[in-house]
Amino acid sequence: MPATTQRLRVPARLPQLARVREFVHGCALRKGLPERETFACELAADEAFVNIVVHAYGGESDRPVFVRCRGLANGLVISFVDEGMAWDPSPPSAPPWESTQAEVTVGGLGRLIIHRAMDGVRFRRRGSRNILTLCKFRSGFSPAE
Amino acid sequence: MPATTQRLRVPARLPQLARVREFVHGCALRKGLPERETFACELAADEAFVNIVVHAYGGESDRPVFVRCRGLANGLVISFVDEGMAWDPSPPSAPPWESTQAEVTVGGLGRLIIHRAMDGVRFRRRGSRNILTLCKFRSGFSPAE
Amino acid sequence: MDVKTTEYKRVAVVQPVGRVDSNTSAEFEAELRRLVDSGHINLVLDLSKIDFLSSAGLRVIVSTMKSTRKNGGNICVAEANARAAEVMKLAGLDSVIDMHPTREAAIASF
Amino acid sequence: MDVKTTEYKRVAVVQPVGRVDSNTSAEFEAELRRLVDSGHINLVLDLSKIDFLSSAGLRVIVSTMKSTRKNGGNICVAEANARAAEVMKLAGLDSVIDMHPTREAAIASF
Ligand SMILES: Nc1ncnc2c1ncn2[C@@H]1O[C@H](COP(=O)(O)OP(=O)(O)O)[C@@H](O)[C@H]1O
Ligand SMILES: Nc1ncnc2c1ncn2[C@@H]1O[C@H](COP(=O)(O)OP(=O)(O)O)[C@@H](O)[C@H]1O
Repeated sequence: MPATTQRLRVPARLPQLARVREFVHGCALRKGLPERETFACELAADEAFVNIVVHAYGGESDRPVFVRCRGLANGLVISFVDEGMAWDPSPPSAPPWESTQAEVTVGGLGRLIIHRAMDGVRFRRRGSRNILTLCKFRSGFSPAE
Repeated sequence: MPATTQRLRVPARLPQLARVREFVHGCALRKGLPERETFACELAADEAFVNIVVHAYGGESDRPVFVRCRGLANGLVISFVDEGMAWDPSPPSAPPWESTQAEVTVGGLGRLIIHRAMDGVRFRRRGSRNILTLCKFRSGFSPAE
Repeated sequence: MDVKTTEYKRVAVVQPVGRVDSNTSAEFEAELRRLVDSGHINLVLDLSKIDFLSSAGLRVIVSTMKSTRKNGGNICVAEANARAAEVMKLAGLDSVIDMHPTREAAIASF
Repeated sequence: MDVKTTEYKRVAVVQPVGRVDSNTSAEFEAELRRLVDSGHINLVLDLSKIDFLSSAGLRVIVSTMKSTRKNGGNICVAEANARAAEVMKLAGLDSVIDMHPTREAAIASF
């Protein structure tokens, strides 16, 4: 099937968040994802971008974040590429407030949301780059491995 | 000026209340009274009718209550006539809850409302009949003595 | 007349809909008494849907006010429409019972 | 993002309007901190006008929840729209913070 691909390159700055979300929003809508799945993609993209700025680049800078959306027959693949330090996108096993620790902390919340909002999350380090690939399928479909 | 007069006769029963109010409502509207003055007339008519049933006739019965509405150039005169015992329509000087008495009572409330809602209230005993005359002027006009 | 009640743990909101007059005030009174008897000490009267309110309704309100205050609570009014506000004012009850612009302001006042 | 606050004597209702994300959560946090610092121990978050809510907003909510509880009060949510409810649920926060269908139910819960 012919895959439509859209690309965006933005500097690693938080004011770019709205632009990243709007890009993903447009791609998801064009792919025909319903409102709820579209919102899930925006949410995961927001969290991913913030993690890249904060964890991969260690703070705001003009270094690049590449976003690519590729339509699948039944969903959307969103990938984020950055040139920063490797970061750990694996989720905590439970929300921090369900932790048995006396002091409830809030670390890991973004990663938890990414994993729960999306149907598939894959992180790779290739050379000096981080590649985070997220996919979301239309309701009723599950990821074709 | 030609005075339009409308009449209603109803038995002294509380379920007639809505009919009495509607009659007065219609007369006030036809006379061109604004919403607020019209409501004041309905309110006073309600309290007057209840007082006639309860105080003049000592309870519900099929005895008659006559209501008459007469248009004035700048307002409406509503009269209630009944064949019951004389009753005192004079108002308490203040609402019962503004009383200095330890135990707040609620007697006299209907009469207080009649006097405050209307611009003029007149009570007469003629033979075996009570005649209560209420008048309401359009905002901005005061009673022509 | 119909009475719509919303019971929360710490307060109940009572909304009489239609005409509260000498014919219907007994129903209104019964519902308020039920709430007081079931342990509600704080009541909000939502008077936004009142088509008519006479002294018969005010007597019920005043007697309920006394019950709630005796129990350590209170009653207040929310969203009184023009007619209800006019009657409350004519009778001077607006100086005895707090009148709030919204249900939430009334609930938050306890 | 804009924050509309209604302060009552016993509770304050905070309504963030628009997007609460990493760019704007500081404003949201400042308003909640102002309320806590001015003595409000009970807060209602009206999430009906949220266009976007990310973990940055949730962190503010959780930290405010801890402050209010430490002061003997609490925080709860009212009228969460679909997006806000989805994020609260994804994060599991809906099992930690009470979610009420209306502002008045939220206010009445304290
Ligand atoms: N938004 C983008 N803009 C430019 N290049 C991108 C973008 N996203 C990904 N790439 C490039 O594509 C490569 C592979 O990315 P990935 O999303 O994993 O796709 P693939 O499925 O081809 O592995 C990355 O190394 C990166 O150089
Ligand atoms: N609704 C009515 N139906 C029939 N007769 C009425 C009605 N209202 C008043 N009347 C009669 O008119 C007489 C005078 O009533 P009132 O209202 O005082 O008018 P007036 O200005 O003529 O004195 C009463 O004694 C009564 O018999």
